[in-house]
Amino acid sequence: MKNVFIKGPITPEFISNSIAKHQTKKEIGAHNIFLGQVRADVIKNKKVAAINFTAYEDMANEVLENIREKAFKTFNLTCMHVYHSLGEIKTGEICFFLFVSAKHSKEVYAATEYLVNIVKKKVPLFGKEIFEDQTHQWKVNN
Amino acid sequence: MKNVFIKGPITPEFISNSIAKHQTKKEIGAHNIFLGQVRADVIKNKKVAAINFTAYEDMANEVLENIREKAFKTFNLTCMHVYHSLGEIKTGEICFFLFVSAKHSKEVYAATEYLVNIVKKKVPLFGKEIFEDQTHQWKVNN
Amino acid sequence: MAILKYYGAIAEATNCFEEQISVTNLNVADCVALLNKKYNLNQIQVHVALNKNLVEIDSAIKLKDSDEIALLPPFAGG
Amino acid sequence: MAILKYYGAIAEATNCFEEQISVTNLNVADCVALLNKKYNLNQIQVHVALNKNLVEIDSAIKLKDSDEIALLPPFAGG
Repeated sequence: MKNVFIKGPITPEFISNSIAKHQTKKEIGAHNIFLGQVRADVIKNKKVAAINFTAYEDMANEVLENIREKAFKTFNLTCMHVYHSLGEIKTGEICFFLFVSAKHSKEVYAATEYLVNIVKKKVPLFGKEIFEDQTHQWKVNN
Repeated sequence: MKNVFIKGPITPEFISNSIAKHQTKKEIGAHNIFLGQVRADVIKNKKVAAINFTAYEDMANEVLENIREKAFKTFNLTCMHVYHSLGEIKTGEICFFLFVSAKHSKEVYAATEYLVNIVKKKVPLFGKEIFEDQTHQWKVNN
Repeated sequence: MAILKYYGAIAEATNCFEEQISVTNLNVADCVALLNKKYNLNQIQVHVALNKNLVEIDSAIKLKDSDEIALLPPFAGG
Repeated sequence: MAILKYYGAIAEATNCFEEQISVTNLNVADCVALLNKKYNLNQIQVHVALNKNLVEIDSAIKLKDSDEIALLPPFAGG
Protein backbone atom coordinates (compact mmCIF):
# COMPACT_ATOMS: atom_id res chain seq x y z
CA MET A 1 0.00 0.00 0.00
CA LYS A 2 1.32 3.39 -0.95
CA ASN A 3 2.11 5.95 1.66
CA VAL A 4 -0.63 8.34 2.65
CA PHE A 5 1.48 10.53 4.91
CA ILE A 6 3.50 13.47 3.71
CA LYS A 7 6.13 15.23 5.81
CA GLY A 8 5.16 18.92 5.85
CA PRO A 9 2.48 20.74 3.86
CA ILE A 10 0.83 19.36 0.71
CA THR A 11 1.94 21.74 -2.02
CA PRO A 12 -0.13 23.01 -4.95
CA GLU A 13 2.51 21.38 -7.18
CA PHE A 14 1.90 17.98 -5.58
CA ILE A 15 -1.81 18.41 -6.30
CA SER A 16 -1.23 19.44 -9.91
CA ASN A 17 1.06 16.42 -10.42
CA SER A 18 -1.71 14.16 -9.11
CA ILE A 19 -4.18 15.75 -11.51
CA ALA A 20 -1.76 15.45 -14.44
CA LYS A 21 -1.26 11.72 -13.76
CA HIS A 22 -4.98 11.18 -14.31
CA GLN A 23 -5.03 12.68 -17.79
CA THR A 24 -4.09 9.35 -19.36
CA LYS A 25 -7.20 7.76 -17.81
CA LYS A 26 -9.62 8.59 -20.56
CA GLU A 27 -12.60 6.83 -19.01
CA ILE A 28 -12.69 9.54 -16.32
CA GLY A 29 -15.19 12.36 -16.81
CA ALA A 30 -15.22 13.95 -13.35
CA HIS A 31 -12.76 14.60 -10.55
CA ASN A 32 -13.59 15.92 -7.10
CA ILE A 33 -10.83 17.20 -4.86
CA PHE A 34 -11.24 18.15 -1.23
CA LEU A 35 -8.46 20.13 0.44
CA GLY A 36 -8.14 20.87 4.13
CA GLN A 37 -6.30 24.13 4.80
CA VAL A 38 -5.04 25.14 8.25
CA ARG A 39 -7.22 27.98 9.46
CA ALA A 40 -6.03 30.88 11.64
CA ASP A 41 -8.75 30.37 14.25
CA VAL A 42 -8.86 32.76 17.16
CA ILE A 43 -9.50 30.97 20.45
CA LYS A 44 -9.72 33.05 23.64
CA ASN A 45 -7.93 35.94 21.92
CA LYS A 46 -5.05 33.78 20.73
CA LYS A 47 -4.55 33.11 17.04
CA VAL A 48 -3.57 29.69 15.70
CA ALA A 49 -0.26 29.91 13.79
CA ALA A 50 0.18 26.23 12.88
CA ILE A 51 -0.97 22.69 13.60
CA ASN A 52 1.55 19.97 14.33
CA PHE A 53 0.12 16.66 13.13
CA THR A 54 1.15 13.23 14.35
CA ALA A 55 -0.38 9.86 13.52
CA TYR A 56 -0.45 6.31 14.76
CA GLU A 57 0.75 5.44 11.30
CA ASP A 58 0.50 1.65 11.34
CA MET A 59 -3.09 1.78 12.52
CA ALA A 60 -3.94 4.72 10.24
CA ASN A 61 -2.76 2.80 7.18
CA GLU A 62 -4.91 -0.19 8.12
CA VAL A 63 -7.94 2.01 8.76
CA LEU A 64 -7.44 3.84 5.46
CA GLU A 65 -7.12 0.55 3.58
CA ASN A 66 -10.50 -0.52 5.00
CA ILE A 67 -12.01 2.85 4.14
CA ARG A 68 -10.67 2.56 0.60
CA GLU A 69 -12.08 -0.95 0.10
CA LYS A 70 -15.48 0.07 1.40
CA ALA A 71 -15.51 3.24 -0.73
CA PHE A 72 -14.90 1.27 -3.93
CA LYS A 73 -17.74 -1.10 -2.99
CA THR A 74 -20.11 1.76 -2.13
CA PHE A 75 -19.38 4.27 -4.87
CA ASN A 76 -18.77 3.88 -8.56
CA LEU A 77 -15.26 5.35 -8.52
CA THR A 78 -12.40 4.98 -10.97
CA CYS A 79 -9.72 6.29 -8.59
CA MET A 80 -9.36 7.39 -5.00
CA HIS A 81 -6.35 8.97 -3.29
CA VAL A 82 -5.90 10.32 0.22
CA TYR A 83 -2.91 12.23 1.57
CA HIS A 84 -2.40 13.78 4.98
CA SER A 85 0.43 15.93 6.28
CA LEU A 86 2.53 15.13 9.32
CA GLY A 87 4.61 17.67 11.22
CA GLU A 88 4.07 21.38 11.51
CA ILE A 89 1.67 22.90 8.98
CA LYS A 90 1.31 26.66 9.05
CA THR A 91 -1.99 28.50 8.60
CA GLY A 92 -2.87 28.82 4.92
CA GLU A 93 -1.03 25.60 4.11
CA ILE A 94 -2.78 22.42 3.01
CA CYS A 95 -2.76 19.39 5.33
CA PHE A 96 -5.33 17.10 3.72
CA PHE A 97 -5.89 16.12 0.10
CA LEU A 98 -8.67 13.79 -0.98
CA PHE A 99 -9.01 13.03 -4.69
CA VAL A 100 -11.79 10.92 -6.23
CA SER A 101 -12.48 10.32 -9.90
CA ALA A 102 -15.38 8.69 -11.73
CA LYS A 103 -16.91 8.32 -15.14
CA HIS A 104 -19.75 10.75 -14.42
CA SER A 105 -20.05 13.78 -12.17
CA LYS A 106 -22.94 12.42 -10.12
CA GLU A 107 -20.73 9.67 -8.65
CA VAL A 108 -18.17 11.92 -6.99
CA TYR A 109 -20.08 14.20 -4.60
CA ALA A 110 -21.35 11.72 -2.04
CA ALA A 111 -18.05 9.84 -2.14
CA THR A 112 -16.13 13.01 -1.34
CA GLU A 113 -18.30 13.97 1.61
CA TYR A 114 -18.38 10.43 2.96
CA LEU A 115 -14.61 10.04 2.70
CA VAL A 116 -13.73 13.39 4.26
CA ASN A 117 -16.05 12.68 7.19
CA ILE A 118 -14.82 9.13 7.75
CA VAL A 119 -11.15 10.18 7.59
CA LYS A 120 -11.84 12.89 10.19
CA LYS A 121 -13.66 10.40 12.40
CA LYS A 122 -11.77 7.12 12.05
CA VAL A 123 -8.12 7.79 11.24
CA PRO A 124 -5.82 8.12 14.28
CA LEU A 125 -4.36 11.55 13.55
CA PHE A 126 -3.64 14.07 16.25
CA GLY A 127 -3.23 17.82 15.95
CA LYS A 128 -1.44 20.22 18.26
CA GLU A 129 -2.75 23.72 17.58
CA ILE A 130 0.14 26.08 18.15
CA PHE A 131 -0.79 29.68 18.90
CA GLU A 132 1.22 32.71 17.87
CA ASP A 133 2.55 33.01 21.44
CA GLN A 134 3.86 29.39 21.20
CA THR A 135 1.33 28.02 23.71
CA HIS A 136 -0.82 25.21 22.37
CA GLN A 137 -4.01 23.21 22.68
CA TRP A 138 -5.00 19.84 21.24
CA LYS A 139 -7.38 19.87 18.30
CA VAL A 140 -10.56 17.78 18.59
CA ASN A 141 -12.71 16.92 15.57
CA ASN A 142 -16.44 17.38 16.21
CA MET B 1 -16.23 40.67 -14.03
CA LYS B 2 -13.27 38.45 -14.65
CA ASN B 3 -13.18 36.14 -17.60
CA VAL B 4 -14.49 32.64 -17.11
CA PHE B 5 -13.49 31.31 -20.49
CA ILE B 6 -10.09 29.86 -21.26
CA LYS B 7 -8.83 29.16 -24.78
CA GLY B 8 -7.82 25.50 -24.83
CA PRO B 9 -7.55 23.01 -21.97
CA ILE B 10 -7.36 23.98 -18.29
CA THR B 11 -3.91 22.85 -17.23
CA PRO B 12 -2.93 21.28 -13.90
CA GLU B 13 -0.58 24.27 -13.48
CA PHE B 14 -3.49 26.72 -13.80
CA ILE B 15 -5.30 24.76 -11.07
CA SER B 16 -2.28 24.73 -8.77
CA ASN B 17 -1.85 28.49 -9.26
CA SER B 18 -5.47 29.00 -8.24
CA ILE B 19 -4.92 26.89 -5.13
CA ALA B 20 -1.70 28.74 -4.26
CA LYS B 21 -3.48 32.10 -4.48
CA HIS B 22 -5.84 30.98 -1.71
CA GLN B 23 -3.09 30.23 0.78
CA THR B 24 -3.05 33.83 1.98
CA LYS B 25 -6.75 33.56 2.91
CA LYS B 26 -6.31 32.17 6.38
CA GLU B 27 -9.99 32.11 7.25
CA ILE B 28 -10.44 29.24 4.76
CA GLY B 29 -10.49 25.72 6.18
CA ALA B 30 -11.88 23.74 3.24
CA HIS B 31 -11.64 23.83 -0.53
CA ASN B 32 -13.65 21.72 -2.92
CA ILE B 33 -12.64 21.47 -6.56
CA PHE B 34 -14.66 19.87 -9.32
CA LEU B 35 -12.93 19.12 -12.62
CA GLY B 36 -14.63 18.02 -15.82
CA GLN B 37 -12.33 15.88 -17.99
CA VAL B 38 -13.13 15.02 -21.61
CA ARG B 39 -13.98 11.32 -21.72
CA ALA B 40 -13.20 8.98 -24.61
CA ASP B 41 -16.78 7.76 -24.93
CA VAL B 42 -17.54 5.14 -27.53
CA ILE B 43 -20.75 5.87 -29.42
CA LYS B 44 -21.87 3.43 -32.10
CA ASN B 45 -18.34 2.00 -32.34
CA LYS B 46 -16.73 5.41 -32.78
CA LYS B 47 -14.48 6.82 -30.10
CA VAL B 48 -14.59 10.48 -29.07
CA ALA B 49 -11.17 12.10 -29.61
CA ALA B 50 -12.00 15.68 -28.54
CA ILE B 51 -14.79 18.14 -27.83
CA ASN B 52 -14.81 21.54 -29.48
CA PHE B 53 -16.54 23.99 -27.12
CA THR B 54 -18.16 27.25 -28.13
CA ALA B 55 -20.19 29.65 -26.01
CA TYR B 56 -22.60 32.51 -26.35
CA GLU B 57 -20.10 34.39 -24.22
CA ASP B 58 -22.02 37.60 -23.47
CA MET B 59 -25.03 35.66 -22.25
CA ALA B 60 -22.88 33.06 -20.46
CA ASN B 61 -21.14 35.78 -18.45
CA GLU B 62 -24.47 37.26 -17.38
CA VAL B 63 -25.86 33.85 -16.43
CA LEU B 64 -22.71 33.02 -14.46
CA GLU B 65 -22.86 36.35 -12.64
CA ASN B 66 -26.41 35.51 -11.53
CA ILE B 67 -25.36 32.01 -10.51
CA ARG B 68 -22.49 33.46 -8.50
CA GLU B 69 -24.70 35.97 -6.68
CA LYS B 70 -27.25 33.33 -5.82
CA ALA B 71 -24.55 30.90 -4.66
CA PHE B 72 -23.12 33.43 -2.20
CA LYS B 73 -26.62 34.05 -0.84
CA THR B 74 -27.40 30.32 -0.55
CA PHE B 75 -24.12 28.90 0.72
CA ASN B 76 -21.67 30.13 3.30
CA LEU B 77 -18.73 30.44 0.91
CA THR B 78 -15.55 32.48 1.18
CA CYS B 79 -14.64 32.16 -2.52
CA MET B 80 -16.05 30.76 -5.71
CA HIS B 81 -14.38 30.46 -9.12
CA VAL B 82 -15.59 28.90 -12.36
CA TYR B 83 -13.57 28.37 -15.52
CA HIS B 84 -14.59 26.68 -18.76
CA SER B 85 -12.54 25.89 -21.84
CA LEU B 86 -13.36 27.04 -25.33
CA GLY B 87 -11.98 25.46 -28.49
CA GLU B 88 -10.83 21.90 -29.02
CA ILE B 89 -10.19 19.92 -25.85
CA LYS B 90 -8.76 16.44 -26.32
CA THR B 91 -9.81 13.41 -24.28
CA GLY B 92 -8.02 13.34 -20.93
CA GLU B 93 -7.79 17.12 -20.88
CA ILE B 94 -9.72 19.28 -18.44
CA CYS B 95 -12.48 21.57 -19.76
CA PHE B 96 -14.25 22.66 -16.57
CA PHE B 97 -12.87 23.86 -13.24
CA LEU B 98 -15.11 24.82 -10.34
CA PHE B 99 -13.44 25.92 -7.10
CA VAL B 100 -15.30 26.77 -3.88
CA SER B 101 -13.81 27.58 -0.49
CA ALA B 102 -15.35 28.00 2.94
CA LYS B 103 -14.46 28.20 6.59
CA HIS B 104 -15.66 24.66 7.32
CA SER B 105 -15.84 21.50 5.25
CA LYS B 106 -19.58 21.01 5.62
CA GLU B 107 -20.27 24.20 3.60
CA VAL B 108 -18.56 23.11 0.39
CA TYR B 109 -20.23 19.86 -0.71
CA ALA B 110 -23.75 21.03 -1.53
CA ALA B 111 -22.37 24.21 -3.11
CA THR B 112 -20.15 22.16 -5.44
CA GLU B 113 -22.91 19.83 -6.59
CA TYR B 114 -25.39 22.68 -7.02
CA LEU B 115 -22.93 24.79 -9.01
CA VAL B 116 -21.78 22.00 -11.32
CA ASN B 117 -25.37 21.09 -12.10
CA ILE B 118 -26.52 24.65 -12.70
CA VAL B 119 -23.54 25.43 -14.94
CA LYS B 120 -24.32 22.33 -17.01
CA LYS B 121 -27.99 23.31 -17.22
CA LYS B 122 -28.03 27.10 -17.54
CA VAL B 123 -24.84 28.31 -19.22
CA PRO B 124 -25.01 28.57 -23.04
CA LEU B 125 -22.06 26.34 -23.90
CA PHE B 126 -22.07 24.03 -26.88
CA GLY B 127 -19.92 20.98 -27.50
CA LYS B 128 -19.04 19.31 -30.78
CA GLU B 129 -17.89 15.76 -30.03
CA ILE B 130 -15.26 14.92 -32.60
CA PHE B 131 -14.69 11.22 -33.24
CA GLU B 132 -11.36 9.65 -34.16
CA ASP B 133 -12.53 9.42 -37.80
CA GLN B 134 -13.16 13.22 -37.79
CA THR B 135 -16.94 12.86 -37.98
CA HIS B 136 -18.84 14.56 -35.18
CA GLN B 137 -22.03 14.81 -33.18
CA TRP B 138 -23.35 17.55 -30.90
CA LYS B 139 -23.12 16.91 -27.18
CA VAL B 140 -26.34 17.26 -25.15
CA ASN B 141 -26.31 17.51 -21.34
CA ASN B 142 -28.91 15.32 -19.69
CA MET C 1 -32.95 45.41 -38.36
CA ALA C 2 -32.33 42.96 -35.49
CA ILE C 3 -29.32 40.72 -35.09
CA LEU C 4 -29.69 36.95 -35.29
CA LYS C 5 -27.06 34.75 -33.69
CA TYR C 6 -26.56 31.03 -34.18
CA TYR C 7 -24.57 28.56 -32.15
CA GLY C 8 -23.41 24.95 -32.29
CA ALA C 9 -25.64 22.60 -34.26
CA ILE C 10 -27.79 25.57 -35.31
CA ALA C 11 -24.85 27.50 -36.77
CA GLU C 12 -23.97 24.30 -38.60
CA ALA C 13 -27.48 24.19 -40.09
CA THR C 14 -27.59 27.90 -40.98
CA ASN C 15 -23.99 27.85 -42.17
CA CYS C 16 -23.34 31.21 -40.52
CA PHE C 17 -22.97 32.63 -37.01
CA GLU C 18 -24.81 35.90 -37.42
CA GLU C 19 -27.15 37.70 -39.78
CA GLN C 20 -29.64 40.56 -39.75
CA ILE C 21 -33.38 40.42 -40.09
CA SER C 22 -36.07 43.03 -40.69
CA VAL C 23 -38.40 42.93 -37.67
CA THR C 24 -41.34 45.04 -38.80
CA ASN C 25 -44.39 43.44 -37.17
CA LEU C 26 -42.43 40.32 -36.25
CA ASN C 27 -42.64 38.63 -32.85
CA VAL C 28 -40.38 35.91 -31.41
CA ALA C 29 -42.63 33.04 -32.47
CA ASP C 30 -42.86 34.40 -36.03
CA CYS C 31 -39.12 34.81 -36.21
CA VAL C 32 -38.42 31.29 -34.98
CA ALA C 33 -40.98 29.82 -37.38
CA LEU C 34 -39.43 31.73 -40.24
CA LEU C 35 -35.92 30.52 -39.46
CA ASN C 36 -37.13 27.03 -38.77
CA LYS C 37 -38.61 26.90 -42.23
CA LYS C 38 -35.69 28.61 -43.94
CA TYR C 39 -33.02 26.39 -42.37
CA ASN C 40 -34.99 23.26 -41.56
CA LEU C 41 -34.13 23.23 -37.86
CA ASN C 42 -36.77 20.69 -36.91
CA GLN C 43 -34.23 18.09 -35.82
CA ILE C 44 -32.70 20.39 -33.24
CA GLN C 45 -34.15 21.30 -29.86
CA VAL C 46 -33.95 25.10 -30.02
CA HIS C 47 -33.90 27.60 -27.16
CA VAL C 48 -34.32 31.29 -27.86
CA ALA C 49 -32.54 34.12 -26.06
CA LEU C 50 -33.80 37.65 -26.59
CA ASN C 51 -31.14 40.15 -25.56
CA LYS C 52 -29.40 37.38 -23.62
CA ASN C 53 -32.46 36.23 -21.69
CA LEU C 54 -34.22 32.99 -22.48
CA VAL C 55 -37.77 33.45 -23.75
CA GLU C 56 -40.42 30.94 -24.77
CA ILE C 57 -39.99 29.73 -28.31
CA ASP C 58 -43.64 30.68 -29.00
CA SER C 59 -43.40 34.04 -27.25
CA ALA C 60 -45.51 36.87 -28.68
CA ILE C 61 -42.98 39.51 -27.65
CA LYS C 62 -42.60 41.97 -30.55
CA LEU C 63 -39.11 42.32 -31.92
CA LYS C 64 -37.59 45.73 -32.44
CA ASP C 65 -34.53 47.10 -34.17
CA SER C 66 -31.30 46.47 -32.33
CA ASP C 67 -32.70 43.39 -30.56
CA GLU C 68 -30.32 40.45 -30.41
CA ILE C 69 -32.06 37.13 -30.96
CA ALA C 70 -29.97 34.02 -30.40
CA LEU C 71 -30.98 30.50 -31.40
CA LEU C 72 -29.35 28.06 -29.01
CA PRO C 73 -29.08 24.28 -29.31
CA PRO C 74 -28.95 22.08 -26.17
CA PHE C 75 -26.34 23.19 -23.63
CA ALA C 76 -23.28 21.00 -23.21
CA GLY C 77 -20.99 22.67 -20.68
CA GLY C 78 -19.37 21.09 -17.66
CA MET D 1 5.79 -7.67 28.24
CA ALA D 2 3.37 -5.74 26.04
CA ILE D 3 4.10 -2.47 24.29
CA LEU D 4 2.27 0.69 25.29
CA LYS D 5 2.05 3.55 22.81
CA TYR D 6 0.98 7.11 23.51
CA TYR D 7 -0.06 9.86 21.13
CA GLY D 8 -0.85 13.56 21.14
CA ALA D 9 -2.20 14.94 24.41
CA ILE D 10 -1.63 11.52 26.03
CA ALA D 11 2.07 11.42 25.08
CA GLU D 12 2.29 14.91 26.50
CA ALA D 13 0.83 13.67 29.80
CA THR D 14 2.99 10.51 29.98
CA ASN D 15 6.01 12.40 28.72
CA CYS D 16 6.98 9.48 26.48
CA PHE D 17 5.77 7.82 23.28
CA GLU D 18 6.29 4.20 24.20
CA GLU D 19 6.98 1.94 27.14
CA GLN D 20 6.61 -1.69 28.15
CA ILE D 21 4.29 -3.23 30.70
CA SER D 22 4.08 -6.64 32.33
CA VAL D 23 0.68 -8.10 31.40
CA THR D 24 0.39 -11.09 33.72
CA ASN D 25 -3.32 -11.35 34.55
CA LEU D 26 -4.01 -7.88 33.15
CA ASN D 27 -6.95 -7.05 30.89
CA VAL D 28 -7.57 -3.88 28.84
CA ALA D 29 -9.71 -2.23 31.52
CA ASP D 30 -7.10 -2.93 34.22
CA CYS D 31 -4.35 -1.57 32.04
CA VAL D 32 -6.23 1.63 31.23
CA ALA D 33 -7.14 2.16 34.89
CA LEU D 34 -3.51 1.67 35.88
CA LEU D 35 -2.22 4.19 33.35
CA ASN D 36 -5.03 6.59 34.11
CA LYS D 37 -3.99 6.59 37.74
CA LYS D 38 -0.26 6.70 37.03
CA TYR D 39 -0.46 9.59 34.54
CA ASN D 40 -3.65 11.32 35.64
CA LEU D 41 -5.34 11.12 32.21
CA ASN D 42 -8.81 12.00 33.49
CA GLN D 43 -8.96 15.25 31.54
CA ILE D 44 -8.46 13.49 28.21
CA GLN D 45 -11.02 11.47 26.30
CA VAL D 46 -9.07 8.26 25.68
CA HIS D 47 -9.62 5.63 23.01
CA VAL D 48 -7.80 2.32 23.19
CA ALA D 49 -6.44 0.34 20.26
CA LEU D 50 -5.34 -3.24 20.86
CA ASN D 51 -3.07 -4.37 18.04
CA LYS D 52 -4.35 -1.49 15.91
CA ASN D 53 -8.05 -2.19 16.45
CA LEU D 54 -10.21 -0.01 18.65
CA VAL D 55 -11.56 -1.83 21.71
CA GLU D 56 -13.83 -0.66 24.50
CA ILE D 57 -11.98 1.18 27.20
CA ASP D 58 -13.52 -1.20 29.78
CA SER D 59 -12.89 -4.32 27.72
CA ALA D 60 -12.15 -7.53 29.64
CA ILE D 61 -9.88 -8.85 26.88
CA LYS D 62 -6.79 -10.35 28.52
CA LEU D 63 -3.50 -8.85 27.43
CA LYS D 64 -0.64 -11.05 26.36
CA ASP D 65 3.04 -10.59 25.65
CA SER D 66 3.76 -8.86 22.37
CA ASP D 67 0.38 -7.10 22.35
CA GLU D 68 0.51 -3.47 21.29
CA ILE D 69 -1.81 -1.26 23.31
CA ALA D 70 -2.18 2.32 22.13
CA LEU D 71 -3.84 5.11 24.09
CA LEU D 72 -5.31 7.59 21.65
CA PRO D 73 -6.67 11.08 22.33
CA PRO D 74 -9.47 12.53 20.15
CA PHE D 75 -8.79 12.33 16.42
CA ALA D 76 -8.02 15.56 14.62
CA GLY D 77 -7.27 14.70 10.99
CA GLY D 78 -8.73 16.32 7.92
